[in-house]
Amino acid sequence: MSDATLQGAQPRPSLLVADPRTRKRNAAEARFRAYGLGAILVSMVMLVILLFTIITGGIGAFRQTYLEIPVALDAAQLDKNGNRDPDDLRKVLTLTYGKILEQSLQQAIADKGIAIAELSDKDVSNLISKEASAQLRNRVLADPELIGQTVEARVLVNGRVDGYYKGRVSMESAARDANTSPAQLQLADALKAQGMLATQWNWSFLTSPDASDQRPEAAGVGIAILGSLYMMLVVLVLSVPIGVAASIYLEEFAPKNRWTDIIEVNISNLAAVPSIVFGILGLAAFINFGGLPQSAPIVGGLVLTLMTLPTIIIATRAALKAVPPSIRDAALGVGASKMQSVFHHVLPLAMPGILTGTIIGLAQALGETAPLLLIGMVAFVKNYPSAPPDGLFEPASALPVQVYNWTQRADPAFIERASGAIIVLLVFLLCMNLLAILLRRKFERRW
Amino acid sequence: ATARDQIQVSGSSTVLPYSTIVAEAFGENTDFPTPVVESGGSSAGLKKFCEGVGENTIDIANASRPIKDSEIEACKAAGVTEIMEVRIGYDGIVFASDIAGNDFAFTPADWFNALAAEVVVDGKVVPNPHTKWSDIRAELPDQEILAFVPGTKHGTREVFEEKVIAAGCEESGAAEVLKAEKGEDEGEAACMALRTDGKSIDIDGDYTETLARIQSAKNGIGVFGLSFYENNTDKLKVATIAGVTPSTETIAAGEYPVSRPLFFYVKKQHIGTVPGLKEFAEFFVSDELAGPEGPLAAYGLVADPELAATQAAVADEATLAQ
Amino acid sequence: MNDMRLLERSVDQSEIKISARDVQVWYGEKHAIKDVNVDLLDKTVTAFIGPSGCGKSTFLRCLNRMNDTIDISRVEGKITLDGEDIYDKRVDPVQLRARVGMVFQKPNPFPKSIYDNVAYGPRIHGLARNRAELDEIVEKSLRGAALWNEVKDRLNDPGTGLSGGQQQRLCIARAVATQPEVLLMDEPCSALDPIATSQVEELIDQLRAQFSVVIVTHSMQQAARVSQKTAFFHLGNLVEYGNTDDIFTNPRDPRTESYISGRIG
Amino acid sequence: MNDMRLLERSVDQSEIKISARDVQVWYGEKHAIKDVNVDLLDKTVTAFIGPSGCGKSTFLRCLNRMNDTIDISRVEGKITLDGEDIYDKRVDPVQLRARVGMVFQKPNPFPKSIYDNVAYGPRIHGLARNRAELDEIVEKSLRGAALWNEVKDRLNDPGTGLSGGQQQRLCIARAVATQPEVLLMDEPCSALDPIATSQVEELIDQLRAQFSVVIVTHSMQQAARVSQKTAFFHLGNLVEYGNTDDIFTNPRDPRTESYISGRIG
Amino acid sequence: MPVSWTLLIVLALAGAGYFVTRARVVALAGGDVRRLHSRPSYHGWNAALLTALPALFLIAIWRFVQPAANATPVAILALVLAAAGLALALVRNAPDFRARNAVEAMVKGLLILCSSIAILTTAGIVFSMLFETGHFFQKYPWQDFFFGTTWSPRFGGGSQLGILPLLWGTLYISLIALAVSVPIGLFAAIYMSEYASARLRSVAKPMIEVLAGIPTIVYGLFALITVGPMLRDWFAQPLGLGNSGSSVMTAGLVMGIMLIPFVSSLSDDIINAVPQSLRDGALGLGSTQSETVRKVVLPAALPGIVGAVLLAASRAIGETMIVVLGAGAAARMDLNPFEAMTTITVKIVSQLTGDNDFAAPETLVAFALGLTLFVITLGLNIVALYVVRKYREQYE
Ligand SMILES: Nc1ncnc2c1ncn2[C@@H]1O[C@H](COP(=O)(O)OP(=O)(O)OP(=O)(O)O)[C@@H](O)[C@H]1O
Ligand SMILES: Nc1ncnc2c1ncn2[C@@H]1O[C@H](COP(=O)(O)OP(=O)(O)OP(=O)(O)O)[C@@H](O)[C@H]1O
Ligand SMILES: [Mg+2]
Ligand SMILES: [Mg+2]
Ligand SMILES: O=P([O-])([O-])[O-]
Repeated sequence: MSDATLQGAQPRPSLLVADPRTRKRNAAEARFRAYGLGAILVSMVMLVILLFTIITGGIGAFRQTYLEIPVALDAAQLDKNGNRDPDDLRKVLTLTYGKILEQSLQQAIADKGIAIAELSDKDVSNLISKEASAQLRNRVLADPELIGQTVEARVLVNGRVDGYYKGRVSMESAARDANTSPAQLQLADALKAQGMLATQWNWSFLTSPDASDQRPEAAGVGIAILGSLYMMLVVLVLSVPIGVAASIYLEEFAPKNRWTDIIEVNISNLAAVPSIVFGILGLAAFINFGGLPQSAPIVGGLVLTLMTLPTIIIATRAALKAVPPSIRDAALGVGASKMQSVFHHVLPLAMPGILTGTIIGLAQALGETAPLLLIGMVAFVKNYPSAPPDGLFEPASALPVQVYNWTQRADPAFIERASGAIIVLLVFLLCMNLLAILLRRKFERRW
Repeated sequence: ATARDQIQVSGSSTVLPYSTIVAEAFGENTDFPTPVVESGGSSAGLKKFCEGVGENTIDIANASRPIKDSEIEACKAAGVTEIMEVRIGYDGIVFASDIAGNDFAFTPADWFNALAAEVVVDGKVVPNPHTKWSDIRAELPDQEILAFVPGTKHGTREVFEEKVIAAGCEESGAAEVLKAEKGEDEGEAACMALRTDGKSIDIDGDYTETLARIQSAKNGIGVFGLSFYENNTDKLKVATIAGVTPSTETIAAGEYPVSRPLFFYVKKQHIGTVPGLKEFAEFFVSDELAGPEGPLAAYGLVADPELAATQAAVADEATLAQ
Repeated sequence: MNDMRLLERSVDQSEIKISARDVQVWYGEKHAIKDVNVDLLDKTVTAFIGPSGCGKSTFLRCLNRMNDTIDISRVEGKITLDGEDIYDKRVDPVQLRARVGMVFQKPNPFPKSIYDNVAYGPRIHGLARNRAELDEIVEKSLRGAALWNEVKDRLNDPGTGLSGGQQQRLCIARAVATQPEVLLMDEPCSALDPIATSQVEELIDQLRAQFSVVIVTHSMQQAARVSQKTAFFHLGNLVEYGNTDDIFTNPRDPRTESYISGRIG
Repeated sequence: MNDMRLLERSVDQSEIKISARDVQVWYGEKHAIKDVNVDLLDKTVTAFIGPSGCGKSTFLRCLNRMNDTIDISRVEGKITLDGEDIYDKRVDPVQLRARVGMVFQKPNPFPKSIYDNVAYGPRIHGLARNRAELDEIVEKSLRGAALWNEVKDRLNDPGTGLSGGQQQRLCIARAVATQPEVLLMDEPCSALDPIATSQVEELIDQLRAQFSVVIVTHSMQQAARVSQKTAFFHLGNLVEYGNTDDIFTNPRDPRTESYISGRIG
Repeated sequence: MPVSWTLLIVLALAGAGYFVTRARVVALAGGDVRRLHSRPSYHGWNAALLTALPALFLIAIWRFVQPAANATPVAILALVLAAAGLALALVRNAPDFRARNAVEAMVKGLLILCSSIAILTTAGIVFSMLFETGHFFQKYPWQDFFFGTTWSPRFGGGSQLGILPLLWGTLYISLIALAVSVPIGLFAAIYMSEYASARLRSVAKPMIEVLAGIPTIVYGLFALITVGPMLRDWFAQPLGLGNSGSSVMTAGLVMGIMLIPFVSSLSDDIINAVPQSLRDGALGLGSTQSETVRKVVLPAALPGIVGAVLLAASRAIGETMIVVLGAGAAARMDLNPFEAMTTITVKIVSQLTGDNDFAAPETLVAFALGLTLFVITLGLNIVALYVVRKYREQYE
């Protein structure tokens, strides 16, 4: 080689002073880095904003206002025959219990000497949640001996009054509100001053089932949590192994020909299929053809499995592709079979990608409503499903469904509950992904 | 899997709240399990309903419109031959705007002139030139026209088009001009065509979306169900139509013009196999629930003046004429 | 073309282990190995020499079908191991590779611990009945590859954290631990210092007692030291094959002579 | 400890290019380089020799701060280039590495075409004004690395599809194309045949006219052929540093002597 | 016989087969494991799989096809199959039996089965829509569907159901969403894998992934309540681009945020998997870190990154809630990004859950839309495959 190549060499610049070109490159470097940091910051800020709105909006769902009053269980109304015959007792409807609660509250107001101008009977009867009468009825049916006694009852108050203590309802808005009145709120304040009414931590939000539109205060996510749990069980058990197995076959074993190209394109295309179409498929394949029941977590789980598979497959294949061939060669060279080289060496190295696919796929599956719409899981379900495996075939709701339903309801109290359900959903998601996140950290390495 | 012991209901999202109120009360007051009530739209509900007979098909379809003949045919083809139709009451449709805004007293003609794609000005058909309500009628407030109307997926849209826009078209006399100009069919269609320049906004979501949109665009006027309005009277101000304020009473009395009937359909072949099915249907239309004093009315359902006839029909298990 | 088939004189002593007939290799369009015929003997060290890029690694990889893993490569001709065609459809390449081990040109340790690197082969082939036996195999292999002293205190450190030469010896130990019948070594000493090299050469000499070893090397001295047979490749052709002594003292082909005397590269 | 600071006699002829003072390197707990002091001269070829795993690559990587990329490694001491501390906070390692080029022990061509591999450096440093100039640099560098003839017809093929030795030469060409002032070469000829080796050695000799070259090698002969100075490392220590002739003919340290005569590895 | 009992018996047989064959083959080899072709556990697995797989398949198929039918004959058949499998395994149980190959062949069969689920799903989707699509085209001319520029379904008939405005909206919104998520996601991935400390990375990555788990309704409401009015008041109105509260831009931006983790997390894994030696090579030539990333690391990671972007694009195309609340429901073809538009997916959902007669073209159009979208995305994916093939840089 001639010396010509070397003639470009410049007089030695100092390392401490950057030449213009270096300065330009360093500026580009700094910009690039700043973009990266900016991107992370933007994502974080967005996350914080969204979480902030969710949490401020939903934290109220975990607190609820209760009223404690003595209830006189009037035998004349509850057991006309006086023989405590369970069959007769069952004929007494919740409406009657509602009246009893109203009378008891009127009595309590009179006893405590609470006097409020313009307080109507409707204000008094509406103060107590409609849920309370059902609870009281169940209590009496369980123990008919209570009839005739005066018992202490802890009952929910209606959503507006509850909202008053959470800042959602004010005296001004109450004046315009057909479902409450300033007088009712004053009554609540008076009861609160007497220590009968208090806003407390509300476990029942996590354990009770949904409630109808007239009882936002009683609605909970119990069944939705169970339903989501069941579905996620199905998804986890099916989609991760199937997805990983499919990726392994396609990436490591399948001959590279037009046929596998078709499969490859097909799978990425499945990712682009709107989720509701998976609902159409689920309805056709699992319910109409397969004969599985409506509204059942098993069907939801299967549909969500099909929906998550492409995500997991795409992530897994990309991760498998990224493992350097020399590692496969090394294993084959000592007489490992292809299968062994994949399962012993390639798969562990592809683990982070697989776990990421799982995390993202499950996040998607957990939050999806549209496909559930068609297989009957967007539903009002009041009875708890039993434990798996039978419970998988019984009607249940799901967390995103609960959110979707509640955001559509007329009573604004449901909005708070929807946000509360979103908090539960996110906590659920984090718990579910925690293991994956930890595992991923363990498997991450450079080579 | 074991035999199904709970009733499966599916269909209209308009009927959904009433259905859940009844289902909940049914579960509380009887020994039957609480029925499972799905939403998903009248059409989807009926489609599932007509999928066939058997354990993994639904028992009841809610609908915010009567079942169509073609659907009955499809049902029959799949073996669903005996369908009971139950009308539960009426859904009132109201116009409401932000509580802090102007008062509105509309006539259907106002709505036609505000939202139609083409209106008649000085006897000529022109693309809708109105930008403010006061352009239409001086008594209306000086406020930008901005309406949130149900999207074309909603049955409410059909009612809105027929009972408000088309009625307004007739009332204002525009119908004659349009029909004269475009012919009978075209003219009728033109009567119901809404403008697409952003003054009339379709809402494919539900009423909560409409409410949210009004709260972020305070000069908007939205179309709501009566029950939704009644739950949000602190945020919304309702407009009168032809001087009548909407309420369950005025609608039941036939004074307020914009309403539609609500139904549910029972698969009679399931009575006897699905426990409590008939009891549920009867419970639904009982006076305690669907009557004017019942919880459904309290929630905003316009009670059916002919409820007694419906009760009798349910008791008799009367099916639709084939 | 390059017919180096039977060198009858030597075959009586040690039998043929691998025999290649009319082997051709293509990488896509590129014709990398041209019509090679050669018999590799048992209990013998054969050296492949030749300028860089002449096809030594390629041919080596044919012998245990490692070329199967390169999509674009295509092998023609017939190669037999103990008389059996290794490209026969019924042949299980896995078993073949267990019998014909390989040390690659670029050291490629697994991203696992040093111990696991060496123990991997014995584990999958079930060469050890228990942990103690496995430990023994690992130690023996690492000693053979002259690495034991350097790593005995850090057997659980990752193999990828070793120096270049250490990685190379680790890969030798890994291949030896599987106890193959034929060991293909692609420049196994390229990153080793003279002492380590001589220890590895010693290992090769020991292995020869039982097995057959093929070694690719650029060092004529090394070829002369360790091998009994030498094959000289040039531009994809097997130019000359014979007893190492003959090749180095008395090459028959002018190209071989030029290479040995340092004139063509 | 290993003070090889100023070899006063030679410093008058050529000035000090790189000087290392009390350099220590740890990999986590492992103390890989121990207190090394050395001055590398300009326009000189320095050979690093020593048994495998003694820290040659590690020390080499300190000289252009490539060790920065290994998380667990920690460097102490002071290294200057033309009198400037390269570990100074104000120093831009990028600029440093442009001036102190490197050929790695394991060939690591980019998964790009051969041409793009070589053109990479000139492109990012703006060494060519136009395509023709770039072509020229690429050709010259490849010629210098004795690879041109083999690849001139396949410049657009991926560099990863080359043979081991070809990849090594590609990496040399790539490093040379950037025109660094100091070139660190970690066993650049390990996979090369004698002819290619001698061509690369010739290149190194040419480079010496203007620059300073450090070469790690296991071949004593090569060290003797190309270098003017030799440093002998052992177990992380710089045992001896001096004129190549002196070291090989008259080593002062017994360890050096043992190594040269092939007794320790 | 109940299914669960059959299952248990089959599994017990398989377990027994595993241990028996494993022990027997060792005994046959005289205790010298090396005389075996395959490790003893492979012999065991061979027996276990042979016993369990056919029986389990039978049970699964029968459960799916005929859940209500009488169980006993099938259960007996399953047990017979299991016994036959076990017998076969025992017959073959010899030292030179290639158990590993047999097991691997079975495993490979399972792998193939798993991959064919993707194909089955596709077939299922196509079939479940093809029929209804056919019905739709019987009732509505295909020319008007594919080339119509107006979308206005009506109840009384006379609907115009042109797909073009929906397609336009879909592309427009997805494009904006990708324009947001790809740069942010990619930069975030690069920062996490190349610059960030291990601590920051281990925190930031799962945090960003939470964005993918927030239900879309939250994003939708965020778009409707916060972003929409903001864009309208700060951009659209001052620029004279209309005063719509919902717009393509709103939906696109918000959707973009949701998609960030799809790009960032997957890309981060792939970038992280690029061998360090390549980075060293580039740094050693004096590249800055960003040059190394742009010129060496990213090209090597390209296939994975394209996969991540495609996944994000797929989600964008399939999203409903954000579009409904952010972009509105109006089908419109407009260049102005501050106008309300809508997407194919939204209309699939709304027509499917709407109030039309379920046999009316207004409802059936959902299926035609779904199938068309399927074909369009298929085309896009094919293009992507070829692009990746062309620019892929395979390391090593
Ligand atoms: N990344 C690393 N992590 C941990 N230890 C390392 C790492 N790299 C090298 N070492 C250790 O540091 C010591 C010196 O290694 P180095 O690579 O510098 O040796 P070398 O002299 O270049 O040897 P060779 O001639 O084999 O390449 C060795 O003991 C090696 O095991
Ligand atoms: N994967 C590949 N794709 C395309 N060509 C290749 C590939 N591997 C090797 N070649 C080419 O085939 C020829 C022979 O390569 P091979 O690796 O066998 O050479 P070698 O004799 O081992 O050389 P070295 O001593 O440099 O390792 C070379 O020209 C090389 O460029
Ligand atoms: Mg080679
Ligand atoms: Mg080294
Ligand atoms: O859900 P709907 O059918 O009542 O619109």
